[in-house]
Amino acid sequence: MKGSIKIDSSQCKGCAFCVEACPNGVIEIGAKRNAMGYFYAVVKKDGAKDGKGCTGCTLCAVMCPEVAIEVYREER
Amino acid sequence: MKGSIKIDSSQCKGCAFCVEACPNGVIEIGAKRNAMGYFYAVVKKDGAKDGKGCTGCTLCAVMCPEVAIEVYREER
Amino acid sequence: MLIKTIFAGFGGQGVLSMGYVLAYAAMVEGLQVTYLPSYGAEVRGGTANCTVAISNEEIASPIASAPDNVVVMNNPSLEKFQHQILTGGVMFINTNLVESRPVRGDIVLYEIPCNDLAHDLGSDQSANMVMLGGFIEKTGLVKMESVRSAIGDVFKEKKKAKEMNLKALDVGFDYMRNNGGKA
Amino acid sequence: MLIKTIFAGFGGQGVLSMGYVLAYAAMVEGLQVTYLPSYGAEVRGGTANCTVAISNEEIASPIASAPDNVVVMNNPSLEKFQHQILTGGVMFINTNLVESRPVRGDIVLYEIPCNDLAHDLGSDQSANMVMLGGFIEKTGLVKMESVRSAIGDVFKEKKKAKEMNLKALDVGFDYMRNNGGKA
Amino acid sequence: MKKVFGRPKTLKPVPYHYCPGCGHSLLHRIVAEVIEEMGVEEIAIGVPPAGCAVLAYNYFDVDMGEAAHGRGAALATGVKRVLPDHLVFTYQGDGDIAAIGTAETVHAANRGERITCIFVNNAVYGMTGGQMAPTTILGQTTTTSPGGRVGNRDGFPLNLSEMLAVTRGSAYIERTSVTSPAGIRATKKAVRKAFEIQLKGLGFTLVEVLSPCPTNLKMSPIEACRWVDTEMVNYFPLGVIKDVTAPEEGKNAH
Amino acid sequence: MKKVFGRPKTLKPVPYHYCPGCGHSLLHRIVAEVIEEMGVEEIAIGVPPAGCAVLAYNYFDVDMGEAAHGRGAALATGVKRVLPDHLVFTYQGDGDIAAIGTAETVHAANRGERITCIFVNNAVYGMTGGQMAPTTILGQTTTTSPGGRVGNRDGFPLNLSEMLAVTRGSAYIERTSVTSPAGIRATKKAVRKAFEIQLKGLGFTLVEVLSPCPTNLKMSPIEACRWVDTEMVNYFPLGVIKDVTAPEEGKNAH
Amino acid sequence: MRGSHIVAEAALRAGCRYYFGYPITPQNELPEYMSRRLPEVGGVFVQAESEIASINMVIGASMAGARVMTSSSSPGISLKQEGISYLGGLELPAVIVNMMRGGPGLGNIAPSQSDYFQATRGGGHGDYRTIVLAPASGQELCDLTYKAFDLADHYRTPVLILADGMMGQMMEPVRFPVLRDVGKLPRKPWAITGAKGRKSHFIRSLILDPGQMEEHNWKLMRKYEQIADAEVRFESFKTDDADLVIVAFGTAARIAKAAVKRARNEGLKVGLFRPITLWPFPKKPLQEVAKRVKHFFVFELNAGQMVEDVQLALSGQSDVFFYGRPGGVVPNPAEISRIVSRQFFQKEIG
Amino acid sequence: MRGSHIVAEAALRAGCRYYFGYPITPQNELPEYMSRRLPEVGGVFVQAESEIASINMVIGASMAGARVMTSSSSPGISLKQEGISYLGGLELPAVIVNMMRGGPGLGNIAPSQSDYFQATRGGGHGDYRTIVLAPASGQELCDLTYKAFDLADHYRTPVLILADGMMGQMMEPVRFPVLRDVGKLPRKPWAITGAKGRKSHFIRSLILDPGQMEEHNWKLMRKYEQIADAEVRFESFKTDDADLVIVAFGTAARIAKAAVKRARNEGLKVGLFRPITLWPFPKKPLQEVAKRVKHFFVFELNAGQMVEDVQLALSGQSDVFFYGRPGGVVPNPAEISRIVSRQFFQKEIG
Ligand SMILES: Cc1ncc(C[n+]2csc(CCOP(=O)(O)OP(=O)(O)O)c2C)c(N)n1
Ligand SMILES: Cc1ncc(C[n+]2csc(CCOP(=O)(O)OP(=O)(O)O)c2C)c(N)n1
Ligand code: SF4
Ligand code: SF4
Ligand code: SF4
Ligand code: SF4
Repeated sequence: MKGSIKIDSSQCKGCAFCVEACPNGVIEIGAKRNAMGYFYAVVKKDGAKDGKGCTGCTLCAVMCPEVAIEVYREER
Repeated sequence: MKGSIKIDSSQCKGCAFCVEACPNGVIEIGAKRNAMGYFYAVVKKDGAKDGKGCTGCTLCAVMCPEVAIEVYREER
Repeated sequence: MLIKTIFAGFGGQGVLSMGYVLAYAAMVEGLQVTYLPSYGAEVRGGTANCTVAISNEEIASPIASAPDNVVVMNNPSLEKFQHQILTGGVMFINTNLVESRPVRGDIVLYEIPCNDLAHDLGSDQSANMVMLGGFIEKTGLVKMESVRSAIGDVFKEKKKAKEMNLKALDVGFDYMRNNGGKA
Repeated sequence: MLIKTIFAGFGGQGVLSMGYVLAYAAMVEGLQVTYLPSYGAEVRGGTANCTVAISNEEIASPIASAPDNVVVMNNPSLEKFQHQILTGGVMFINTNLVESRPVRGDIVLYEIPCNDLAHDLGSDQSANMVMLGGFIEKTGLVKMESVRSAIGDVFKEKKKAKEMNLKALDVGFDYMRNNGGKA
Repeated sequence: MKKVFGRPKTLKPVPYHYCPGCGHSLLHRIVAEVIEEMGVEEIAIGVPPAGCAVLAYNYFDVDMGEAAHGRGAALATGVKRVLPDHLVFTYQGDGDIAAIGTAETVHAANRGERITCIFVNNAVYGMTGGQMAPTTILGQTTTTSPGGRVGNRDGFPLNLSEMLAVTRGSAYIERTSVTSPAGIRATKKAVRKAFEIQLKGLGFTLVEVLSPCPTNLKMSPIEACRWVDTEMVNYFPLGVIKDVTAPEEGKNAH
Repeated sequence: MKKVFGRPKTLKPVPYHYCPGCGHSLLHRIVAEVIEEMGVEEIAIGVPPAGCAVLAYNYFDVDMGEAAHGRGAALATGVKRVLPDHLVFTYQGDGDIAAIGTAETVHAANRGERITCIFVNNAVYGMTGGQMAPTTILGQTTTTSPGGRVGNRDGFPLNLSEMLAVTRGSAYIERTSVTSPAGIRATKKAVRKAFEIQLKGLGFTLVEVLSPCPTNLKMSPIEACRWVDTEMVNYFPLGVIKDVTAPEEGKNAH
Repeated sequence: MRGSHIVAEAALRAGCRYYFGYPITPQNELPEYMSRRLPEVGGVFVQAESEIASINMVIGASMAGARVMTSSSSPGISLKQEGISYLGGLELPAVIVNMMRGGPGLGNIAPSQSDYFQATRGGGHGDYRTIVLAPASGQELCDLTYKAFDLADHYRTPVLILADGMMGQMMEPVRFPVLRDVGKLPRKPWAITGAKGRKSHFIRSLILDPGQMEEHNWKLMRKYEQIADAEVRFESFKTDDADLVIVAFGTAARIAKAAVKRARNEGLKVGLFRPITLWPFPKKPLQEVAKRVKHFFVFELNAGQMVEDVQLALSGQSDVFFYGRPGGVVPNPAEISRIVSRQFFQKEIG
Repeated sequence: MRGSHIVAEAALRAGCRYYFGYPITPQNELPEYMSRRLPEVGGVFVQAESEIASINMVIGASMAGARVMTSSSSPGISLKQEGISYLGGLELPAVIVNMMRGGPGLGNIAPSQSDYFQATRGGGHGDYRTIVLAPASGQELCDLTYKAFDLADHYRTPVLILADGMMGQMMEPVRFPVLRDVGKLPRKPWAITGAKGRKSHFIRSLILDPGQMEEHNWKLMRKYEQIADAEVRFESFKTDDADLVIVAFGTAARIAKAAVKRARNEGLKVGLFRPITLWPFPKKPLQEVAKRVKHFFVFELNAGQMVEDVQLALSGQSDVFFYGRPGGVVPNPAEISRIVSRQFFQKEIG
């Protein structure tokens, strides 16, 4: 399955729950701060380590306290 | 065993707990009121029905809310 | 006219209903009336009393520090109220339970053996209404008719009690009329 | 002389200890001083700030509605305090986190990249002391010696933090001295 | 003949103000007897409630300090923290301890406060004239449950003792009654045990005593006792509810 | 691509004031999702506490009425008695519900009040800056237990949910956590079940949610979650504590 | 009907359908009456676990738009202070009855007026006020209770009925006003009743921003000024030609009135000024009286509380004498008229 | 040291070894300090489950003879009102700190003075008073707290320290008084400590007989009069030659003092009268000032509370202007001096 996520960087507080939750290692905490002063989460540039990428499993969004992640999945 | 009780009629409130508690039927509620207006407990004139009389078992006193009964027992 | 009466006795003697019925009767007659029970089960086992004030104009204070009439149903009440009653005031005594008599000579005394009379009626609890009957006979504060209708209303849901109370009322009234009751 | 300074930033940036150390240093010098932190964890996630007033006579109000100096460690603080500062007042800006600049032209501006300097020191948390060093250099409000002894006292039970903070203080002081820091 | 039963010395020679057949009267004597038998008159400090027992200080011949309604356990905490070697007990009715005083009691228990609560459960508010109590049983008529108590409208009978047993600080909790000589003996034993556990410093102790209130039940004293024995116990079963000194399996009976 | 996860409509599009990684944030979303999925936005009335969630009314897009500290269950009782067909829930922290609000909560449960309490247990007073809570675990350092909590001095961790299960009016009580996707799923299920039982009129319902407070635990958000999972659960075991709709043996799990 | 029952029945007729309370003497007859009557009219009676729970249930019911009431006596009212401050801050209508008893502490259950300060100055925290009504007869207990619900709803503010055990226990004949149709009471669009057909809203007293908090407080103050202008009530009895005026409220005023009559019989020109609203205090009407009268005699069943409001109103213009009986002793009219005569004599009045 | 810590440390030095409290902003630093320090000196800190539990623990500890303290902020103090009335009625010493915040209701945590009425008029039921001390500096926080314990013990009465969040948070250098030897504090024979070597006794506030209750109340009143005579404290700053005097306490007085200096710089003869005891209010000293000064300006961080005491003291003799900021806004000295100037101009003072 193929999916994708949108992280609203202005809402993210950098808790890293999504980083931990993602089974495919798609997300990381970036090096930039947002207006609130937090280093926010971003989708890794180089994709996940095993190359599988986002499957749209929603686990990151389920764990995101800030409701900062929207998840999209390819329709079948 | 032989015993005897002293009922302080001025303290008695006529609850009849002692009457019920006495295994030998020694006590009854009398026909006179005390200063507080209660019909108070007295030792039956004619003794208990089976003639056994007070054994000093203390059950009446144990049940007397007003601590109005003193119990004496023959020393052996 | 402003007449204040205190009814006093033990908790269970029905002194509060005595006063209540009187107050109710006065209301039936369209008089101004206040009824003030001693309140507070906050402390148990004490005496109970109530004050009824009857007047044809606005009543300032429902409290009677110097009552016109006092009805005493037990000894402690006699002790408590004999010094408060107005000179020339009237005291009613339940002779079955009150042994002593007031020391004051300036008050009128009526006696009535309420408990015996009620016992004879077969209703020990009606001693209070026996007293009320006697009280009405001597004070004429309200009409017997008004008291009867008051009892009818107050006990309307307890038919048996109503009947008994009406009977006891008459018994007391008659006793007082026939025996004078004067001490 | 009465100088009021506001230190402002995010909750975790150590703005309160910056002010506290300054206040402590002033006390060391025997000056009158008040220190008033914004308080109330009642609401989370906001900004924090504190006000330090230093004077040689009794201080009336510990609140600064028109501060002489403002130290801003983040953007929201800049927005909030740029309109309060006195004409001719001095603003210190942490350039690492504050992108915008005040619109007012009547204030003096000093800039210092606290986070970078602290990072280079290997102690990200000491950005606040870097700033304080720079602040002292430019304002000369108290002597460096006093600040050092204040840090010594305040962190006396946390030896490592103490060392780091002392170092950071010097780094900030030197940076300001060498680079002028003027915007 | 020898006197084998009389008034304990720690009960002042003063007539009670309680109604005929009231459980408070019995329980006062029991507590006084235990204090005397343990010889702790000089270190005992009692905390009377607002409730029919509000005048308890007139009867117990030990130091006493009156609490506001429901706050016995908090007040006793204050006393005990200052005088840790003393025997501190509260004496509280069901309204006092289980309604307005719920929080204070729960948290004293949870702190393992070394005090003893004597909890007189008579299923009704006595002092104020017979209103519904938290322990009023279902269907019971009171002046504020005129048609009989209905659980999911008025609240169910509350088992405070069982709730307190859940707290980690409670050491000993037992429920007894004073409606028979056997009940009185059990009550006395329980009070003594609670006091001993308190003095050993093992935690919070409480004895709940089912107690007749003939006046507000509108029954004769003996009928009131039978009502306790047959009706109340269905909701409030007698026995040890928690005992940290018991062998493992008996520690928490519920 | 289809959107498979987004903000629930009953959660206003407003950024939270909560700290990074705070359990309140997660739980708000969960409750909002349940309200939306059940389609009860129009009959839902929420009661926020004094606590970090004091501003909850800024986030939930349903009618809300703020309670004084600890009085959520009493306030909700007032609302529910006037609007018996509405869905009434409180949202309360551990200090709010299990310290100052103990009595109100216990008695709402005992009345079988048809409300739902969402009880956020983060083992600490968040809003006021990290003081000891009734649920602080033994040895845990807080600003008012600087040397770590000692049970028989400061009180033990209080199992409010287990206590409430003792009341006859409670219908459903479950303890979950929001520290993992599984915990979040369980929480959502529990909240939904509680709401359903409330609307069926079966009695008092409560969901206790173990929740990280990274700020006052002085841990990273992820560390805080692990602490909840490994330390807190020793005192507050997860699972259904009471469920009157369960088959006989499961009714009262404790 | 006794006073407590009068209050209860009047509340019912005013459309009150919710009562939350906790027993305390001397007002138990009120909840007892409610427990019987409310279910008959489709209302709800809840005996709460405490006074604190009651007042918070009241807050909830009021938020939900209902006419709601609680009652207690002095110590219980102290416990409600936080809640009353909330009602004030939240601008919620509610009627609270205090049948005062002797204090401080547990005190006793005799009639007293020693909660005047608490009632009129706000025993709770913050700048708020409650309308305080002080009935002095059975009929007034009825009428003021009935009115209280309208006032509460109209101004969105808590209203306190301040009476005492004597008022609560005393039986006097009363004519009751008509039963209000609950369905026809004015709507409360601000209530929280579920966001159906409208946007969701909330009710809260937390206002973090000091500027906004201040605005809210001034808004409250403006409302209180409005009330002070419009809702002052008092009785003036024989003050027109009086040389001395007794100021008293509630039970004390009843006694004072009889004392006035006695004094008049003795030829002393005495009058009575009886505040019916204690807050707002009838300041201007009293000042009017003071234009003619130079001697005032404040009589209270406490150690001196309302006397401050009298002094504030008269601000040194007239001479104010205070006589109080704190603790539950209710003096008789003779005692008061005796003291009045003494005043006449000592001050060479008249 | 910040204000809350100063209070805590001063209490400790005064011999306070027992603290019972419940968290609330803005005074949490006080219990936090106590939780650390008390065990070090053999004392006991208990975080209670509520404000109500705390105040009742305080009652218990006080009954047992200890020096004991609790602290809270506005809503929490409202919850303590029943207990404070008990302390008053029971004649028990205790020290209670109120770091006021904005109200009513939940309000906010900004500095406020809106609990003046509650503090000085008794927010609880019955005729009782508490001594109320209003510090305006770090040093005074220290000295008045220290003194409070002596006053409480001496008069057997609760003493309230009335400050606000600003005072509690603010750090100022302080010189602390000596540590009292707890063993050498005056004995309390009335305490309940176990009937060892003496007859048992009890402490209670229930007094069923109205006559006795009245006697008790008059006894309390006599004590209060004694306190009013002996314990009045105030600061008079530049009032000698003033044309206008600002009356303010606590935080407001600090600001007012700066305003006075500003006004003096402008040549306006302004002074400051600062009550330090709010109850007993320094009535006579203020009357003394009023012999020379005809214009008074009352400044409070509330909607107008102490102003009543000022009016009562001046009883119409002088002109009283009120300026208030309720809700937590703390104005700066410039604002106050501006209003003072306006007064001078409008009233053609000086
Ligand atoms: C704050 C407060 N609320 C209410 C009361 C009135 N009050 C006194 S005792 C009592 C309840 C008595 O019932 P319980 O505790 O069961 O004791 P009992 O009289 O039955 O022994 C109440 C409600 C009070 N004194 N103080
Ligand atoms: C009567 C009263 N007492 C105290 C407070 C202060 N207070 C606000 S929230 C809170 C406790 C917060 O802790 P918790 O309930 O656990 O919620 P959290 O903030 O952790 O979510 C306290 C003590 C208050 N607002 N009102
Ligand atoms: S879970 Fe949400 S808030 Fe946390 S890091 Fe990821 S996107 Fe940011
Ligand atoms: S038990 Fe005591 S009070 Fe009761 S009847 Fe017997 S002697 Fe009297
Ligand atoms: S009312 Fe009940 S509890 Fe109170 S004294 Fe009488 S019998 Fe005992
Ligand atoms: S303090 Fe704790 S509970 Fe409060 S918002 Fe922050 S993380 Fe959440």
